Amino acid sequence: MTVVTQKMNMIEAINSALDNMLTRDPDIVLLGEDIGFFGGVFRATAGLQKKHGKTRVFDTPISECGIIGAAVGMAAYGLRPVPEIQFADYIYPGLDQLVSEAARLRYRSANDFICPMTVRSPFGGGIFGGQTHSQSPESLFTHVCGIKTVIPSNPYDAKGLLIAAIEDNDPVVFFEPKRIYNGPFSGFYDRPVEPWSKHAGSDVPQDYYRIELGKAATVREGEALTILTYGTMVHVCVAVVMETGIDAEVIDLRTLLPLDIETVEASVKKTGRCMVVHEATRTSGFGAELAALVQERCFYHLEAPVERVTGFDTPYPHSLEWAYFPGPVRITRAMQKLIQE
Amino acid sequence: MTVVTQKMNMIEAINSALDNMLTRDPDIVLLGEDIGFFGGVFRATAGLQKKHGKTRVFDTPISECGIIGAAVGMAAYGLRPVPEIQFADYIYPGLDQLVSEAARLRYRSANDFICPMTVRSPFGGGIFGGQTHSQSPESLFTHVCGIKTVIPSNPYDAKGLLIAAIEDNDPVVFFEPKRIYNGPFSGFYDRPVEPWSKHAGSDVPQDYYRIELGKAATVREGEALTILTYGTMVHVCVAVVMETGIDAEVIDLRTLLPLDIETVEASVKKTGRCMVVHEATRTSGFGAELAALVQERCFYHLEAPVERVTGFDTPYPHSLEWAYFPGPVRITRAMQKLIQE
Amino acid sequence: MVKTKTNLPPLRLHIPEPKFRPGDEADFSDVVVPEIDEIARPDEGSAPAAIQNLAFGLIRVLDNNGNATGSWNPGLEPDQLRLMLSNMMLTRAFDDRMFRAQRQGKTSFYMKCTGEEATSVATAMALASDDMCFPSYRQQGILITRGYPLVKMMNQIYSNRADHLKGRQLPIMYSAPDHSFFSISGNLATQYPQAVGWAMASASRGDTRISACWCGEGSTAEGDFHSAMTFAAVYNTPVILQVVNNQWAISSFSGIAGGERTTFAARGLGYGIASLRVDGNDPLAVYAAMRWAADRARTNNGPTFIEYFTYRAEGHSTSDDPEAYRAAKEFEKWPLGDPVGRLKQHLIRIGEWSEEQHDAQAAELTDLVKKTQKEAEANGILGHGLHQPFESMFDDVFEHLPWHLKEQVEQVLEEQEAKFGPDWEPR
Amino acid sequence: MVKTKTNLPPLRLHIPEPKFRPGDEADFSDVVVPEIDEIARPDEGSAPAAIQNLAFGLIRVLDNNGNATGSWNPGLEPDQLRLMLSNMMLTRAFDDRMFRAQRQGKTSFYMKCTGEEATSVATAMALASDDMCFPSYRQQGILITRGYPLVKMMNQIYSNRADHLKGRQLPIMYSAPDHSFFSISGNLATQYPQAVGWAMASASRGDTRISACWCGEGSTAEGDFHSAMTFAAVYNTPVILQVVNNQWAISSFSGIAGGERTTFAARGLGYGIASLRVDGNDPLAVYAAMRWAADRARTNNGPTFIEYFTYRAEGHSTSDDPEAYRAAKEFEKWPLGDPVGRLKQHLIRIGEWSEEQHDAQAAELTDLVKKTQKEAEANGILGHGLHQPFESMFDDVFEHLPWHLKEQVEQVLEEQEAKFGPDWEPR
Ligand SMILES: Cc1ncc(C[n+]2csc(CCOP(=O)(O)OP(=O)(O)O)c2C)c(N)n1
Ligand SMILES: Cc1ncc(C[n+]2csc(CCOP(=O)(O)OP(=O)(O)O)c2C)c(N)n1
Ligand SMILES: [Mg+2]
Ligand SMILES: [Mg+2]
Repeated sequence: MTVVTQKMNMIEAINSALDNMLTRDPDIVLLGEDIGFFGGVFRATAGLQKKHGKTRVFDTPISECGIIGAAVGMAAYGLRPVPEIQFADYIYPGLDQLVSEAARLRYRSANDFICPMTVRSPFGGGIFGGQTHSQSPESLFTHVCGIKTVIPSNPYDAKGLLIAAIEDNDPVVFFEPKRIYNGPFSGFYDRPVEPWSKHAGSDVPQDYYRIELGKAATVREGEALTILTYGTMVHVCVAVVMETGIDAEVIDLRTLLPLDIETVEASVKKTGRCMVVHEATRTSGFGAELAALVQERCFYHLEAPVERVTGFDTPYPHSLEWAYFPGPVRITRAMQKLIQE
Repeated sequence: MTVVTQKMNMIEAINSALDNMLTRDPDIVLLGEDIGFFGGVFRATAGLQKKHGKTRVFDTPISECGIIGAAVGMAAYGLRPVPEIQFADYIYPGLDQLVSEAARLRYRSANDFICPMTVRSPFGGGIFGGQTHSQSPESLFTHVCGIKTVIPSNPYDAKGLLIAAIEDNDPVVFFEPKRIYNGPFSGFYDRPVEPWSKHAGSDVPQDYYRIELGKAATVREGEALTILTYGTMVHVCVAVVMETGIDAEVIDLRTLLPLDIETVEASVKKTGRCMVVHEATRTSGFGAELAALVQERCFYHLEAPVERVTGFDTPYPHSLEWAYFPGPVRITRAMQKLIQE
Repeated sequence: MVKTKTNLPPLRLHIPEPKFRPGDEADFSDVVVPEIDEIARPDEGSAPAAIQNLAFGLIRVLDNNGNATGSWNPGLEPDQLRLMLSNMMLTRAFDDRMFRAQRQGKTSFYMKCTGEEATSVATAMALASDDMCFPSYRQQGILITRGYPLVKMMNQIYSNRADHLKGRQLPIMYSAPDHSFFSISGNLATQYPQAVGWAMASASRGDTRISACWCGEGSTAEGDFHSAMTFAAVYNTPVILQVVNNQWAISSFSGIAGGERTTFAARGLGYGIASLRVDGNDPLAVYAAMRWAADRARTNNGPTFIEYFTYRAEGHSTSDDPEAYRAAKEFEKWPLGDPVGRLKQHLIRIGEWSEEQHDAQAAELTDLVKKTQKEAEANGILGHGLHQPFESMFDDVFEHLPWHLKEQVEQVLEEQEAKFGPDWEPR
Repeated sequence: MVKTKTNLPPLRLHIPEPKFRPGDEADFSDVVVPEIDEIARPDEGSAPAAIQNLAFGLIRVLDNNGNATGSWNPGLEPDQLRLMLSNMMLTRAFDDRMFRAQRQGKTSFYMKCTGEEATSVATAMALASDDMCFPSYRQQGILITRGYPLVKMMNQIYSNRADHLKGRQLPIMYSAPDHSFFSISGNLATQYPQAVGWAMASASRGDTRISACWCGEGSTAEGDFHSAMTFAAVYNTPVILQVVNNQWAISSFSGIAGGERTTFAARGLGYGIASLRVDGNDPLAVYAAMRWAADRARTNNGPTFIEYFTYRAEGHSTSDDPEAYRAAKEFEKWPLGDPVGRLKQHLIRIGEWSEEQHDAQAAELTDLVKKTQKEAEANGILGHGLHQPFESMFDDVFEHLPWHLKEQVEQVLEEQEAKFGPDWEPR
């Protein structure tokens, strides 16, 4: 069977995943603020209400608690809701329904009720969104047992992972790095913007396909050190590696929980050095868990401590966005330190 | 000046701190579910409404969002509210007000408005409370910049730290390990319960005193390894150390954020081995941050990977509570592994 | 801008306080009990705006002498009335026994619904058996009415090896999908938006099943309550949202939840939802209100909000001591009586029941509960060994065990072996 | 249990839909505009239950011809009226200019309040200058009315080196404690319980200052709204809770927030809070309602809830394109006109204003804004170098820098040096 692909940016790929799934599975319902007629503030659901009908793709009141709470009830009925939270920064009012309800339902009812729901939400900074349109709260969800956390870094993965997330029988938080919705981002914010079309990840099959959750992708092989990262930072890391010529292995985790520990371990044991890169604030970010795991499991292979390259422990500032962002300078310095030790 | 002390359990010490502070500072207000006439479901505020009046110690509607949101407004007015969240498991409906508002207010207003509020909440398991009366969500708060996280392990510390937290000009989350409200807990749940009166930490001054935030306490000196822990687990670790005779240094962190990194570093550099113990689920628990920090800063002193001894990555089960709890067996095995490596 | 006048009175903060505290003699003579049919039963399709007064009245059917009268009288057959009575009596007998079991150390926790039985038994009888219920923790009467095996309830309470929830949940946090009874949460009011979501799903599928949810008057303050009401109104959802106003939320009287200023039923008016206020201790009124609401929902006339005005006769739970915060014997003074007593009186009045039959039935139900208790205890009680296998703790966190949980299963088994010796075997 | 009848109609899910979409011709002839004084102004001390009808009416003062009539007429002096007009005009001129600045790439974001100026300007004029305001992001009119320096607003919008918020916040997220204006949050409705808490604090201290908060009709769905209403009711708090119903929440019409079933003002009735529905484009009605509410709060008569019925004339923000989801030119069809036009008409009508004066004032205000803009731009615009020192990013996370932030300050300075060379100096 020939697979028909099409150049897509991240938003188009997500839209395509949702469209395919709405077509295949009558149980799928999309709900969220402004996602209906308008198609979402980032256009991820554009055209879907018109095509699949108002009872399958609809606007909600501005209540993240209600959105996720209603979705839990829909899931209990037997549907597969895919709620959108307009910005990850606004997920907190719905957090109780997510962590105390969605994440616990299968466990507390011993499988009587399940919650196959995928919460989509744009996250991350780099768009001058200030502190309430830039947050990366992913690590909070990795601490909550019963939820999977998925973060794609390119259109191909976004579609395949989103389909797998929707088909998963457990709740998934699917964070979409909004900085790269329309093009990959090298982190060199003063250079011209690249479109997705020049990136291999923009060749996206029009039809259904899945990328298994819990599998990382090695986006660049290397010997000098291992970089563990995800989302926007994958592109920044690759760009810095190209720029510096340091022979780093770059691993795009794609799923934070459950983590692809095998790929991580094998790489770090090979290179003996490990760096973790994320945009979220440092303290108790997911980098902490990664550093802890790597030193637990690869201790005798490590030539240097695991380095964390992260956002600072401050809110995401508006005008000093690039000073906050873990960009090329921060990454380069950390790489140099790591290989010198 | 002679300090008059009195034998107090943890609840009495907390009550005494609140009483002292209500007396000293007219800006202090206590609010929460059932804390007024009744004095709180754990009796932490017993007698305080009667003594200090209904407008200073009062019951609230069952709305954690309202409790914390109103407290933010009170703080903006110039008061120092001390809200109680009845169980840490129920803090999530108030999380947005805590992380997006209380924690951000000083920053976003560049010091125009501040939020000197102390959220008290009983946390942790070991009382057959099942999954919604046993959680330890402290690591979530350590990821949120702008909040301090404090956890006492004995009556003396509880009072001194609570007073310092209330006097602090930033929001503090003060988690009280409910398992040890009425007596320290060795983790040997099948042995007779000890009362606080036999513990040195139960000699508590009747009057005002403070224990600076951000300072750990070395509760036992040792050479073989360093144990970093807090709350209930301090007692369990000490009991296991006594039982096994392993010469561990036990550090009670007391403040998780800001962490007393000096004490931690000095100890691990001395012993060369480090173990982190907490009751919270493992993945992305505060142990991850501690392990990451220790390996970053003490890498060349470490003889073995930092060990994490934690609750499992499941909800806190009701009947299998002791199989979940990171008790003596789990701690002993980890210590043995650590010193053998 | 207006200048603040300097001669203004100082502002005052009002802190609500119940009328009676320990040591006081409760006196409820100020509770207004309207005449039966003061507001006659409107058509189920009525516009919410046309029936706002129902939120301020009190729907009643049984008068003080046990006569069923007025337009809300559901006209149930004697058999149905007797079934209703026995379901309520069984609920009470069950509560008494399980409360005692907790006091005997056989489990960690229990919660009674004494005095409030009508709000779960009569409502469950008015619903279809496949309408989905999203209860709080005080609606054990639904399960009993729907014929859920008592022994399964007890196994759950004991967290024993037969507990189908694998000993994971606090006692009374039942889950019974086959009886259209949703898994109970410890977090208050979370079931409210879930019930709305379930009904939205049902409606979007052109199904005919509706949903119903319950919460206490104290829980109405949670944001989830508001989300649920908003969603129910916006999507004209076939859901029945109920508040059991039993006057107390642990130690806080209903004024702390906003009860001083208006009725809880009035909350519904703000959303344009049909809202009823019902004598919660009058089983026939409760039944009638639920039938009205269910018929309304089934015919696409949208949601109904119901307040049951009742009284929590006992402590909040086994962890509670109500004597510490309220006047003794308040329940005896409650002007709306006891639902069991009132239905019994009615049945006797219409010649379909007698004191003797009643006593005999009470004894029979107590026996049944005792017998069932023995059966359940054969499967173990909390903390006495006959629990679920240790590794069951890791099941159902996810559909499939990820690697980190597999490692933790190994670990817990090794620990148990270290603890109980090499001959130890996972049970 | 009742058996579900098998011949029941299938349930239906109702998804609200606005009457007009792009391509349609908007027609608001169904918007009911009651007569002036259909409901006369009651005493400020009235019991909420006695004045429920105010939540369903529409408080108006200015008629179609610009006459101020009826019992709500606040009887303002011409000077006050002219001040009100010029505050609204300045707000509009400011909005136009800053919107354009964003389009010119001088900053990242802007939000106008065109058409809604009365809801902030007239309310601010009716409050005392030290009453505390908890605004949403569309109440720039309060700052302008209270005389907050325009240049400070612009510095904030440009995140430049003179921005007293140190460039940290998204444009328009002002904070002005000296003008009793609370720091604006990006998270909707969070200011609601905070305003209640502030007023509770004021009341508990016997202070005389009250508080007021604003949110959009879309934001009323958040749980914070409900918490705030509950707390305000329970503690009889001196707070004024206001909803600016501008018909749209980004692309969602008011029906998605529950506006199809009842008025937003009705939300207040459920809590037993006095509730007013006001023509939000009638500056005198807005002023009168706020005065009524403020007097009520100041005399310990408790909270008031107010809905301003208005229309969002422009896009949600600079990030929005309203043509994608609503009919073009809806605002021109809005039956309640434009607040600036209506007040102007009134002033002319009473002989206190003229077209010439109006045009001259408009030009003058535009000039003022332009002049101020130059002044602000001298301090820098977003992304053009004249920002705050890098290390300022770490200030105010806490009162004092903890060790980990100190380390990060070092790091950021080293990074900047690595980036800009060794001669680089922190500015
Ligand atoms: C979110 C949350 N907050 C607090 C609690 C603790 N709590 C359990 S029951 C209860 C009182 C509930 O009162 P009400 O809603 O009136 O129900 P009732 O117990 O009277 O049936 C409280 C505060 C909880 N379970 N969940
Ligand atoms: C908690 C939260 N959820 C979502 C958003 C995104 N958002 C910003 S403005 C807005 C619409 C608000 O509409 P409304 O309350 O009517 O105010 P208006 O913009 O009309 O003044 C939304 C959904 C947010 N800022 N905060
Ligand atoms: Mg109650
Ligand atoms: Mg709006």
